[in-house]
Amino acid sequence: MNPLPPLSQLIEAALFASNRPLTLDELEGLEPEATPAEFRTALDQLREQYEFAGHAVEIVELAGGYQILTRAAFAAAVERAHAMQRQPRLSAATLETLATIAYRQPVGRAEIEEIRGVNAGGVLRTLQERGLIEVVGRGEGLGRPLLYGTTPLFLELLGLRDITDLPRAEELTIALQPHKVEPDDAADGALASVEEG
Amino acid sequence: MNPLPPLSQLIEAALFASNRPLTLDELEGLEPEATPAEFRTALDQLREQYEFAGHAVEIVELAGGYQILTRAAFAAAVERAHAMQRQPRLSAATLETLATIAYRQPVGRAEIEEIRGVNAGGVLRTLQERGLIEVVGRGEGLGRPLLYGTTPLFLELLGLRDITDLPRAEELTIALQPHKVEPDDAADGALASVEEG
Amino acid sequence: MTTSFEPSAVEGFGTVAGFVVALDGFTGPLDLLLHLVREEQIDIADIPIARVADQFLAAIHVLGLNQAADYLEMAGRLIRLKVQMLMPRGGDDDSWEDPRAELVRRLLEYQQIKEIAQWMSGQAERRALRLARGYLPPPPELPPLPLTLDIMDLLVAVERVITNIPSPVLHRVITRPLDVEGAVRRIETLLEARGEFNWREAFSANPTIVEVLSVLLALLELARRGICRLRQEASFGPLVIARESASTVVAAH
Repeated sequence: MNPLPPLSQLIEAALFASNRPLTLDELEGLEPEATPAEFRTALDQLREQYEFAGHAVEIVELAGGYQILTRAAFAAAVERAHAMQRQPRLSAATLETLATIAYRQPVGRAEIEEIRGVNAGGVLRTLQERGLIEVVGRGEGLGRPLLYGTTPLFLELLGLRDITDLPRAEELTIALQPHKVEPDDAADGALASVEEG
Repeated sequence: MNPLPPLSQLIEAALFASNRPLTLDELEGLEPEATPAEFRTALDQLREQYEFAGHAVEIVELAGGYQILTRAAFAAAVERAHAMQRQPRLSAATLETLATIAYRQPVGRAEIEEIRGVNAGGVLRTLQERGLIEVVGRGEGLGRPLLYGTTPLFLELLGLRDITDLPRAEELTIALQPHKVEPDDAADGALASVEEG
Repeated sequence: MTTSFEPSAVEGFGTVAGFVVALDGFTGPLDLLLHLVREEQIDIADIPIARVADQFLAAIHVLGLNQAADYLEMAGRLIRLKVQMLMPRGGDDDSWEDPRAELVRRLLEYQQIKEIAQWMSGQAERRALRLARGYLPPPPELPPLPLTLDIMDLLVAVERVITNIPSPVLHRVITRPLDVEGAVRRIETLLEARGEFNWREAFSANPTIVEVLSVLLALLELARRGICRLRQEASFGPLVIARESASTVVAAH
């Protein structure tokens, strides 16, 4: 295998210095002379180098960008050596709220609360402060409620390239049925048919 | 060059994921079966691999341990990566605190925390460092708390002439208050409201 | 790591809503309801409302959730449904709208969310096995990037804050200013009239703590000024308040 070409070296240095994925756009700033195609080739060369030389790290496409991560097989040993700390797991309530937002985005607080049957204020705040969701717009209707959507960090957390990596509705045991919730009359049960959609 | 042996892979994964140099002792925790001599050999193999394949990173002995660092020649690329990661936008938490101060100024930390329901220390510092808020006086009462207000830079960024140009100032200033506790026993007369900030 | 979460101060705030999750493993009334339906192996489209409603009420009582608003609201819905199911259907069966339909729809929808949440949890676990770069070199000293800030961001933030203003906690201390002045006047009147009296007589029949404290402070203040003398006949015995003559001011200290 040939030594890494300069552009691959630059990319490696930048990816090593980052703890989040860098997009191709961002990487292109490293060398204004090089074309996007050259960058792609350089990235491939780096990827192949890691693979052929049997490195413990690899280049992963994540949240619309590229990041160097260790291969999953080494996590246990690294953890055993106390070289890293495990992240706290997300609570069930947090995951359910994230799931609701991921599939319904853009979605307002009233609809999230209707779907989960509980007050969502605290969880929404936590998710926002953690940078996993953000306000993406405002809804119609009374008070023009804030609408939430997921962020790139959400994709990173789950290791997804983009939002289409989420299982599609048809793949779920029960298909998702989009419907509109009127914030107020939901409680009094305007009866909706289960068959619709 | 041969592919990296398993012990070198383990070392690479651990050094990559660790946020500090790891001592030989710590590295030995990765594989209890291996001897210190074997670890030293594995480390050398990793070092050589980086060198011969022309990687942008190298293994450095530091503070009694080992660490993977970017070679000095790529400092510029590292700086660029850093610049890419610096968020020109304020986080949701920071923005919320800034908004609270903008509409409630002059306002002390206690009131901000009461309104937002979370500790504000770190965010206040960030906002001060970014030149968006400043101490504008001291409040009455216990400890004469520092009061914060927005700076001319804040107005400049928003393109406002002065603070009264903030949209919906009156309405939002009133809405932006901690919920008051209703006195539970109105009959006993001696109760005063918690109001007046 | 990329996804490392700083333990945020929000956690403490979140526990108000989150205690439900932590204490009993149910994330909300729908979760509990789904659990009951599954446990009984009931057809979700044909829930025996009367039975499930009773079980739900019993469960929230046992779990101590009968104070939680979200659970109470669901309990209310179930009871209403139970009543609706008992009402005569009237007319032909075809036009009858099953009052349970909305609940069934919500349960199915919630079941999906749980399924997705579970998938996401597994995905996050798999992702967590892949470690990102742990060491990041200290950032270079660069002039700060020009900040982008616009008025829409700010307005959205304000309204988010307003929506999320926490409700006051139950044990919040309510400022009830002591009325020392009033107590002083009352005691002075008593001293004028009686010369000596038991301290219990200085307050109303059912005094509040605030009132007791006010009187106590007033007494200490009057004693300091040499206007009255405080005497206690026995330890823990009642306090006797006596008028002080101007000549013995010093002794009052």
